[in-house]
Amino acid sequence: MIKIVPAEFDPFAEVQAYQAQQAALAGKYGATNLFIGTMRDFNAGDKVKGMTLEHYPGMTEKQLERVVTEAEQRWAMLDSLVIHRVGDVYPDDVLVLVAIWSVHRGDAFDASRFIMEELKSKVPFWKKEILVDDNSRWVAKNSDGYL
Amino acid sequence: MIKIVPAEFDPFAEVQAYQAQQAALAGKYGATNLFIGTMRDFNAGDKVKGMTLEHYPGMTEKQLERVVTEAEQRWAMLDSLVIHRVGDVYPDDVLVLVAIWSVHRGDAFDASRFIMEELKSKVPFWKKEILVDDNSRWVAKNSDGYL
Amino acid sequence: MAVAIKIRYFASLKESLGREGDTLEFEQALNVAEVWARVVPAQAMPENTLAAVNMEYVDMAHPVLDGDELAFFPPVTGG
Amino acid sequence: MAVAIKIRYFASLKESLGREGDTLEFEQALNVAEVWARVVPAQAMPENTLAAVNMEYVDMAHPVLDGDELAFFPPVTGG
Repeated sequence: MIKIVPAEFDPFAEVQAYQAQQAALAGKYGATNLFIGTMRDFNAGDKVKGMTLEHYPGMTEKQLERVVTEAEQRWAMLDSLVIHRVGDVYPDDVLVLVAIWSVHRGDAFDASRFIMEELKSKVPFWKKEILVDDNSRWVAKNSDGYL
Repeated sequence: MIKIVPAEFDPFAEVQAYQAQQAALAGKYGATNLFIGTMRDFNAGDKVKGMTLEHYPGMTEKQLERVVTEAEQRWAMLDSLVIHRVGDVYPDDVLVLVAIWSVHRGDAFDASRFIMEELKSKVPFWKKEILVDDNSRWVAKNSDGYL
Repeated sequence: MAVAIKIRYFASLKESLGREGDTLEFEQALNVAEVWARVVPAQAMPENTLAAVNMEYVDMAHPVLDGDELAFFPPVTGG
Repeated sequence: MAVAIKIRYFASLKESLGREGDTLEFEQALNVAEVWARVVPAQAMPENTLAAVNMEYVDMAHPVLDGDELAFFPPVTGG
């Protein structure tokens, strides 16, 4: 399942609730990997007090679906849950959750990482940071998560 | 923190509680990775109804500490929580949790996977499976999580 | 035969252009780069600009057809 | 001078030997493999057996000293 949410969310509660609803998963998954991206109070050497996450409604969902489908084709995933926050966010807010259920651990690790890298490089979201002096700036580019 | 626990535990509640206590983490971590290993109701083609997890008290903790310290030396980790279950377990019970907090995602992914592989190959735990016909068997060897 | 398309801008591009989008009607066939030259004639397309037609990534030579939604935006920075 | 050590067995090894451990006193220096031969004389050490002295992994040629805790166990299968 893919969700774009405009308000704060608790990634642990989301995963618990989702998992509890998937009766078909019970007893079948040996591995679950959760990646959670959280807003820091600093970036590129500056203190950051807030951020606005813009997206392209329609295209964002379409591209996220494509990324998850590609992961499903490459790894033996039983299920997945991807949630991304949009709108105004503050330090310590969760920005993204990627959860994967699989029989074996290698698939959960690989698929989580693949989805995060694809999301960061191809899915239309843009971050504008508000610094403590109230100046704001667009984040220019995401770094490569393998470096 | 490392814990060996003889009773069922909720990995999400554990991570939430641990994270809430680590005041120094707030605003500093951008990435959290949780790997959760859960007991399946099948293995090697057979239905499994339960399992006993044996360990070597003292050595198990010592070797787990060594693994986490080695991960800390190799990656920029802010914090970690590793919990492993021992004793009698049943399908859907959580067997292991590895949670890593870091500034950037690459470190959280790499350190989680490293700790899981080291734990599976070097930390003294042994699984004895109880099949549905009440026969039991020791698991001979863990598979490589990269394959 | 006239072709009508909708153009959208996002993030820093939207801010620097001061608008969320444009509409354009034209007669002869145009590709993505040519549409930019028509709707933003005063400014060269910033390096690294990405383009999507109907919410799928395309390159700058991709032809634009009647009814298309063409979007221009900077590198994505989600996650 | 007599040397006294404690030997522990785990998992399938404990089950097949039918005991959790042994104690051994000896005069001349022994290594890990030689201790096995003394305490389990009827059975060759199973392939893949691991050994630890004082909770650190050692190889079979590792010398065993007075007061050591020596453990034998099969490949680990946790996680």
